[in-house]
Amino acid sequence: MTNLIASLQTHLKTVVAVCFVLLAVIAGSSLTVDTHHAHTWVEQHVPFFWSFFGFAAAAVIIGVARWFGRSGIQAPTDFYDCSTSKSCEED
Amino acid sequence: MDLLLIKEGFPLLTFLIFLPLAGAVVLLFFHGESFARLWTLVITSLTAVISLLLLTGFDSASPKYQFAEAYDWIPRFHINYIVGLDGISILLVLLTTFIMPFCVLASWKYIKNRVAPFMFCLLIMETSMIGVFVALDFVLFYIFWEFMLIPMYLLIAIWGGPRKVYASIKFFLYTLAGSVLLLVAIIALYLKSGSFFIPEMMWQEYSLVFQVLVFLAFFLAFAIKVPMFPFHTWLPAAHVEAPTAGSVILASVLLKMGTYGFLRFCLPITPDATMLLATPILWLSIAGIIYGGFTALAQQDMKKLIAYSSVGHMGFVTLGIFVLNSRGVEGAILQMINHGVTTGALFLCVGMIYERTHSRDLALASGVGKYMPWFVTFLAFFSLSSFGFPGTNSFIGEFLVLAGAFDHDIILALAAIPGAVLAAAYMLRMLQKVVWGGTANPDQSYLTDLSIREIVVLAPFLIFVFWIGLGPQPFINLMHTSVSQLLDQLHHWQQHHQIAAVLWR
Amino acid sequence: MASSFIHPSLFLILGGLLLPFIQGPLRKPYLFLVPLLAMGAVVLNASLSGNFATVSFLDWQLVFGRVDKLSTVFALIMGLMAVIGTLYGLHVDRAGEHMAAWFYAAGSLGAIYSGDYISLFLFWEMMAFASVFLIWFRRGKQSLAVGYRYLLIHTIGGIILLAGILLRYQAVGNITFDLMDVAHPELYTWLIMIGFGLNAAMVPLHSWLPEAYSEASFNGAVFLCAFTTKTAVYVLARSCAGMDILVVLGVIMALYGVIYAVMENDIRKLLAWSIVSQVGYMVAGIGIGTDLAINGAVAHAVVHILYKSLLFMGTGSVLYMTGKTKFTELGGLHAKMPATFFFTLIGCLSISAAPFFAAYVSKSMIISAGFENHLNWASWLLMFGATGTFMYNGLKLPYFLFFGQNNCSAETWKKAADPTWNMMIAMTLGATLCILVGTAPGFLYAMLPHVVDYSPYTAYHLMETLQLLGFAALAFFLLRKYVEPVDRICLDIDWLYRKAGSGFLWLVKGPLQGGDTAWGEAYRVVGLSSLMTLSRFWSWFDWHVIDGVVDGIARSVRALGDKVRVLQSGQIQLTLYYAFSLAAIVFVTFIFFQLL
Amino acid sequence: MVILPELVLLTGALVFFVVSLGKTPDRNVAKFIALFFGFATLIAACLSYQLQATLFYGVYAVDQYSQMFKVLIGFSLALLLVSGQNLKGIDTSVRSEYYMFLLLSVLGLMMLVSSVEMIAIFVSLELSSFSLYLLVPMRDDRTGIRVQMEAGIKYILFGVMATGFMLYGMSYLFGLTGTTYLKDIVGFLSQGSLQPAVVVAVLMVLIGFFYKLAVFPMHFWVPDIYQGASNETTGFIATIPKFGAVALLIRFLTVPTGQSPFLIELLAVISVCSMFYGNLSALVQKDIKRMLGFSGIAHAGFITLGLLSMKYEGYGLAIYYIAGYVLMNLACFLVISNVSREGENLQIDDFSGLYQRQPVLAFILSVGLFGLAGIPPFVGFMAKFMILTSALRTDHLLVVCLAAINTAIAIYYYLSVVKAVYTVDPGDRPVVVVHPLIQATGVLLVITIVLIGALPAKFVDFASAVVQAVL
Repeated sequence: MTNLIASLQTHLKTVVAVCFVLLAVIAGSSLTVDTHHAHTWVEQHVPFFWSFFGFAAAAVIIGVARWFGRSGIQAPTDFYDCSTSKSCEED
Repeated sequence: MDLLLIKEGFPLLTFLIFLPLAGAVVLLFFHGESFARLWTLVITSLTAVISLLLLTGFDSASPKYQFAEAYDWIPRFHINYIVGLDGISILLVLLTTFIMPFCVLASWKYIKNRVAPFMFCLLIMETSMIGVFVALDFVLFYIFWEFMLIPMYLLIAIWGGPRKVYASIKFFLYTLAGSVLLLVAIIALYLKSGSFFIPEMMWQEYSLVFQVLVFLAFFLAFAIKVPMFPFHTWLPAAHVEAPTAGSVILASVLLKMGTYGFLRFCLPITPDATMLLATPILWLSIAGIIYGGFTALAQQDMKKLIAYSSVGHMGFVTLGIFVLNSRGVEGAILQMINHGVTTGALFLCVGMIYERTHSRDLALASGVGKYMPWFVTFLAFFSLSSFGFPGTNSFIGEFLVLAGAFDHDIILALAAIPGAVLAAAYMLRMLQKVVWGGTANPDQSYLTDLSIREIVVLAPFLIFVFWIGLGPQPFINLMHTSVSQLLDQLHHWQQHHQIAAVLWR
Repeated sequence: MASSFIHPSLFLILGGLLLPFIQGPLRKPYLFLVPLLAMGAVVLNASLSGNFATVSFLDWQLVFGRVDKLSTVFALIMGLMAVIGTLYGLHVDRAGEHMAAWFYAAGSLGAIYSGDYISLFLFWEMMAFASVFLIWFRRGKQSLAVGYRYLLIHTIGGIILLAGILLRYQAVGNITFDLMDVAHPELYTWLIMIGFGLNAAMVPLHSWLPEAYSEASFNGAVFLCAFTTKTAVYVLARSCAGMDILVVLGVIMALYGVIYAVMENDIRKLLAWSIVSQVGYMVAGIGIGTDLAINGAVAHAVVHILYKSLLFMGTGSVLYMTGKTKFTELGGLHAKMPATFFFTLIGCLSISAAPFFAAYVSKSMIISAGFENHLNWASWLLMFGATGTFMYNGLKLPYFLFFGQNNCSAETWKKAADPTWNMMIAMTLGATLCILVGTAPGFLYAMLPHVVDYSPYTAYHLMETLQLLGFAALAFFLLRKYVEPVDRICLDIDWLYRKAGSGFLWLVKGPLQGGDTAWGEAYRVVGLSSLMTLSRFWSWFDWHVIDGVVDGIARSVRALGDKVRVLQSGQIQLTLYYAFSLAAIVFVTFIFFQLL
Repeated sequence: MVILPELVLLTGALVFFVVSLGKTPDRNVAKFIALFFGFATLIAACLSYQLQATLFYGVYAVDQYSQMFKVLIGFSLALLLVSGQNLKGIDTSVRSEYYMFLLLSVLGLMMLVSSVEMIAIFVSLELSSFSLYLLVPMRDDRTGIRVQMEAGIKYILFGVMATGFMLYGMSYLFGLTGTTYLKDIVGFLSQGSLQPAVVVAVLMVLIGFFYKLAVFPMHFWVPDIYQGASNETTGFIATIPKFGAVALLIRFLTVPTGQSPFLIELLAVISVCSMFYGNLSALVQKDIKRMLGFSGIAHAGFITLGLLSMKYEGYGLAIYYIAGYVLMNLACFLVISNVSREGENLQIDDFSGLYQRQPVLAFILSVGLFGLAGIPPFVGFMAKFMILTSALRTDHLLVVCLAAINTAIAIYYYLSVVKAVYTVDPGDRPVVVVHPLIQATGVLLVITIVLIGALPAKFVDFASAVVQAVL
C-alpha cells in the first residue's frame, strides 16, 4: 500500500488531473438528479448549489479560523505556564 | 416518671459508665506498660461488647427513655442519679463505646512514654463521655460534661505536639468559659421547674424572655463544643496538637456532645426560643460550612485540614437540626455518626503517616501512595466518604440534611451547596497530593505499608462507611420514633403558641 | 421476569475488583473475557423491556434496570466499546488502569439502565471518578493538574445536578427519571439540563473536554471519547427531548468545535474539539425532538462512538509509538505506519460523512429533520459545520499527519511503526464496523427508538454530499497554506476575559461560584490560584481575627488583673486607708439608704 | 469533760511551754509531741461531739453547732500538723514556742466557736489572733530583708484596726440592748425597737470577722502575710481560722436588724467585689502562696454569697463550702510545704515537672487545684453549685452570673500551675522525697475531697439542721 501511495506521488500531475475530472463529473451529474423533494428553494433552483456551498463554506471557515487565530486566540505554547505554575505547586 | 422505662435487674447503663472507671482505678496500682495497653484494650472492648446488649434490648418503637435507672442522690436539692437511653442517644453511646478500642490500638505504638497514665485518661474519658450521653439528670449531665475536660486536657497537654501547652489551655479555658453560663441556666431551670430531671424541664410554660436567655446560655456552651463558626478556633489548635487517639476522641465523640445538647435540651426545653432563633443559627451553620471549606483548602497541615473540615461537617449537622423537620434531624443524627466514623478514620490515617514520617505536612507526605498502596486505598475511601461521595455514609447524611433544608427553605439549601463543592476540593487536593504527589516528591522509599494491626484498626471504619452508605435503614429506624415524637411535640407546641410562630416569620 | 435481567455493570465491577489477583498468563484472557461477559449481558437484556432490579431505598424506589429501545441501543454500543477499548489496551499491564476503565464503563452502563435519578446520580459520579484515573494514569505534572481540574468540574456538574434532582423531588415528589415537561421549564429543569449538559461538553461548559482528553493516556482516551459525552447525550435524549434551547446550543457547539479544530495543532486535541462539534449535532437533534431527529441523534451517537474511537485509536497508536501528538512534530508518517494510516483514513471518511461510511447515514437524518421542522437556519449551519468537519478531519488530519511536510525529528521517525497486534485488531474491528454501518444501515436503524422511514441512499443526497465534499476538498487544497498548523495553542473562552483586563478577570473568576461560565478555563487560569489566595486569606482571617478576638479577650482579662494588682501595694498605711474609706463609703450609703 | 478538746490543747500548750524552758530538744521530740496533741485534740473533739452544756454563767455554750466546728478544726489541725510536720521554715530553736502558740491559737478558735457572749467572743478571738501574729515572724530569716517581720507588723496593725471596728460595734450593741449575751440581744431586738444604729453595730462586728475571712475590703493583709509567713504558717492561716470566722459571722448575721435588704445588698456587693478582686489579681501572680491568697479572697466572696441568702440552708451551705475549701487548701499547702526544700517560698515555675519528680504530690496538688477551680466531681464544684443555687433562689441573677464568670476567670491561674506540674520539663530540679505518711495524708485528703464532693447530702443536711436548731 505504501508503494501505491508512492507511485501515486510520483505521478502527482495525473492524480490532480483525475481529481479535477472527477469534480467536473460530480458537478455535472448533479444537474441530472431531480431536486423536487429537496428541502429548500435554493437547492431546487440554483444549479451546482451544493458545489458552491461546499467551496464557499470551506473558504469561509478557513478564513474565519485564520482571522480568529491571528486575533490573539492562538497563543505561544507556554502561555498558561505563567499562570499555572502557581497552581501546579498548589496541587 | 412515666417517661422512663425503668430497667429491672442488671443496671446496664451504670455498669457501662463505671466499668472504664474501675479499669482506670486498677491502672493506678499497676503501671506495667504492656499490661496497661492490654488491660485498657480489654476493658474498652468489654465495654463495647456489653454495649451491644443495648441494641438487643432497645425497643425502637417506643419514644421512652429505656434502660432507665433512678436513684436518690441529693434529695434536698432534688438531684437524683437518673440515666436512660432513647433513639437520639443510643447511636452516640454505641459510637463512643466502639471508637474507644480503636483509640487504644491507635496509641499502641504511638504513645511511648507514660503509657499507664495515658490509658488512665482514656478510660476516664470513656466514662464521662458515656455519662454525658445517658445522663437524664441535669446536674449529673453537667458533672460529666465538665469533668471530661480534665482528662482531655491532660491528653493534649502531656502527650501533645510542640504547641501543646497553648492548645490545651485554650481548649480548657474556651470550653469551660462556654459552659459556666450553662450552669446558671440549669439552676434557673431548676428553680422554675422544681427538678433537675431533664424530661420534666421539657415543654414547660416558660416566658419567652426566660426561654431566650436560657437558650442563649445553652447555645454558647453547645456552639463552642460543636464547634460552630465563629466559636471554632479552639478546634484546629487542639486537633493539631493532640495525639492521634485524642484527635479521634475529639472529632468522633466530643464534638457530638454539642449537637446532642442542641437536640436534647434546646428544642424541647426552649421551643419558642428555638423557633425564634432557628433562622440565624441556620445561616450561621451555612457560614460555617462554607468558611470551613475555604480554610480547610488553605491548610498545609493535614490534621488542620481535617479539623477545619469538621467545622464544615458539623455545620451540616446543626443545619439539619434547626430546619426542624424529620428528614433534617434524622440526617443530622446520622451525620453525627458518619462524621464520627469518617473523620475518626481520617485522623487515624494521618496518625499512621505521622508515625512514619513524623510530619503532618502535606508536602512531605506527597507521593506516599507509591510505597503504601494499602494505606492510600483506605485514605481514598475515607476522603470520598468525607465529602459525601454517593454510596458512602456521608452522602446519605448530607443528602437527608439537604433534603430537609429544601423542605425548609430553598435558598438556604442552595447556599449550602458550595460547601459541598469545597469539601470535594480540599479532600481531593489532599488525596491527590498524598496518592500521586507532585513531580518533586520527597524520597519516601523508607516507608513501610500498614501493619496488620493498623489494617485491623481501619477496616471496621470502612465497613461502617459502606454499611451506612448502602443500608442506612436500620440506623434510621433506631432513631425514628424518638425524633418524630420530638418534632410532633414541637409542632404541636408551635400551633398552640402562635406568638413564637408569629415572631418567627 | 426480573430474574432474567443481568446488570452488565456487575461483571465490570466484580471483574475490576478481581483483576489485581489475576496475574501472569491468565491476565490477558481475563481482560478480554470480562468485557465480553458484560457485552453478553447487554445482548441478553436487549430482548427484554420494562423495569427490572427495582430496590426500595429509604422511601424511594430505585430502578437499576430500565430496559427499552433507547437504553438498549446505547447499552449495546457502550458494551461494544468496552470490548474494543479493552482489546486496544490489552498489552497495558497496569491493573489500575483497566480497573478504572471498567468502573468507568460500568458507571456509564449503569447510568443508561437506571430508571430513577438517585441511582442515575450514583453511577454518574462513579463515571466521573473512575474516568479521572484514566487521565492521571498518564503520570506527569500536566496530567495531574488537568485531572484534578477535570474532577472538580465534574463534581460541580454533579452537584448542580443533585440540586436539580432535589428541587425536582420537592416539586414533583418522585424520582423517576423520565422526559421532563420541557414546555414549561422550572428552575430544576434548567439545573438538571445544565448538569447533563456539562458532561455533554455544551459550550460554554465544554472547556474541560479538550484539555482532559488530550492529556489522557493513549488508551484512556479511547474510553473517554466514547462514554462521558454519549452517556450525557443519552440522558438528554431521555429527559430533555424537544427543548428548544438545545438546538441553539447544539449548533453553536457544532461550529465552535469546527473552528477550533481547524486551528488546532495537537492531533488529539483536534479530535477532542471534533467531539464537541459532533456532539453538537446530537444535541441539536435532541433539541429538535421529532422522531426522526431523535433517531438521528441516537444513530449519530452510535456511529460517532465507532469512528471517534477508531480515530483515537489511530492517533493513540501514533502517540504510543512516537510519543508525539503535534502536527508540527509529525508528518509524512504514511510510509512508516501504513496500517494506522489506512484505519485512520477510514475513520476520517466516516466522520466526514462520506458515502458508504458511518456518519453518512446518521448526520443527514438530523439535518433533514431540521429542514422538515422548518428550522432551516439550523440545518444550514449544520451543513456548514459538516463541511468544516470534512475539512479538518477528513483532510487536515490525514494530510498533515501522514503526508504534508515531514517535521519528525530523527528518533521520532525511527520509533514510528505500526503498533502491536491487539491494537491492530481493535482498529480493524472499529474500521469494519464503520464501513458496515455506512453501507448497510438497516440493522442500525432497526435498533433506533422510533420506527425509521428514512433512506440515506437517494441519488440526491448522494450527489449533494459528493459535491459538498469534492469542492470543499478543492477549496482546502487551494487554500491549504492558510491551514498550515502552527505550534501554538488556542486560547478558549478565557481569551475574552483576558481582554477584559485582569481586575475584571479576578472579579469574574475569583470567587469559586459555578455561575462563572468560563468555569473550566477560568479555573485553570486564575481560579485555582485565586481560590487558594482566597482560602489563604480566610485561614489568615481565622487565625488573626477570630482567634485574635478570643485570645485578645483572654489577654485583656489578664491585663486587667495586672491593673487590679496595683491596688495591692504592700504599704500598710495605704491599705488601711482603703479599708477605712470603703467602710466610710458603706456607712454613707447606708445613711442615704435610710433617707430614701 | 465537755470542754475536753480545749483542755487537751491547753495542756499541749503548757507542755510545749515547759519544753521551751529547757535547752532546745531534738527536733523530732517537738514534732512528735505536736502530732500527739494534734490527734489527741481530734479524738477529744470527736468524743465530746455529742455533749451539750452551758458553762461560765452561760457565756460558753457547748452545743452541736460548736462541736461540729470543733471536730472540723481538730480534723484540720491533725492533718495540718502531719503535712507540715517538718516545719522547714522554722528554726529548730524556736519550734517548741512555735507549736505552743499554734496550739494556743487553735484553742482560741475552739473557744471562739463556743462563746455566745460578746466579751468571751472578743477574748477568745484575740487569744487566737495574737498567737497567730506571733507565728508569722517566727520564720527564720533567709532572705535577709526580714519579710516575715514586715508581714507580722502588717498583720498586727491591720488586725488591730479590724478589732477596733469590732469592739466599737460591740459597744454599740451593748449600748442599744444593755446586754452582752447574744441570745438576749437577739431576743431584745426581735421585740422590735430597732434603730438604724443596729445595722451599723452589726456591720462593725462583722468587719472583724470579714477580716479573719479576708473578705473585700478587709483582705489587704492577705497576700503579704501569705508570702511573708513560712509555708506551714500560711497553711494554718489560710485554713483553720476561717472556721471560726464563718461560725461567728453566722452567729451575728442572725441578729435581727430590720434592715436585712440593705445588708443583703451589701453582702452581694462585697462578695462580687472580692471575687473579682481575688481572681483578677491572682491571674498575674508568680508566687504560689500569693496566688492562693488571692484565690482565698475570691472564695471568701463565694462564702458571703452563701450567707446573703440569710437562710439556714444558706448558712449550712456556707459551712459546707468552708469545710471543702479548707480541705482543698490543706491539700495544696501539704504539697507546697513538702516541695519547698528549706521552707523557701515557691514560684509557680518551681513546680515544673513535679509530675516526674513526685507523681503522688503532683496528683494531690492537681486534685486540690481543680477542686478550688470548681471542676466536678470535687467538693469545690458541688459547694459552688449549691451556693449559686441558693443565691439564685433569692433572685440574685446578676450576682450569680458574675460569680459564674469568675469561675471561668479563676480556672486560668489554677490551670497554669497544673500546666507547670504536668507539661513543663523539670530541667535540673531535683526529685522530691516525701515521707509515706504525708503521702497517705494527702491521698486521704483527696479521697475526702472527692467523697464529700460526690455525696454532699448528709453533710449539708446536717449542717443546716444544726444551724437551724441552735440559732
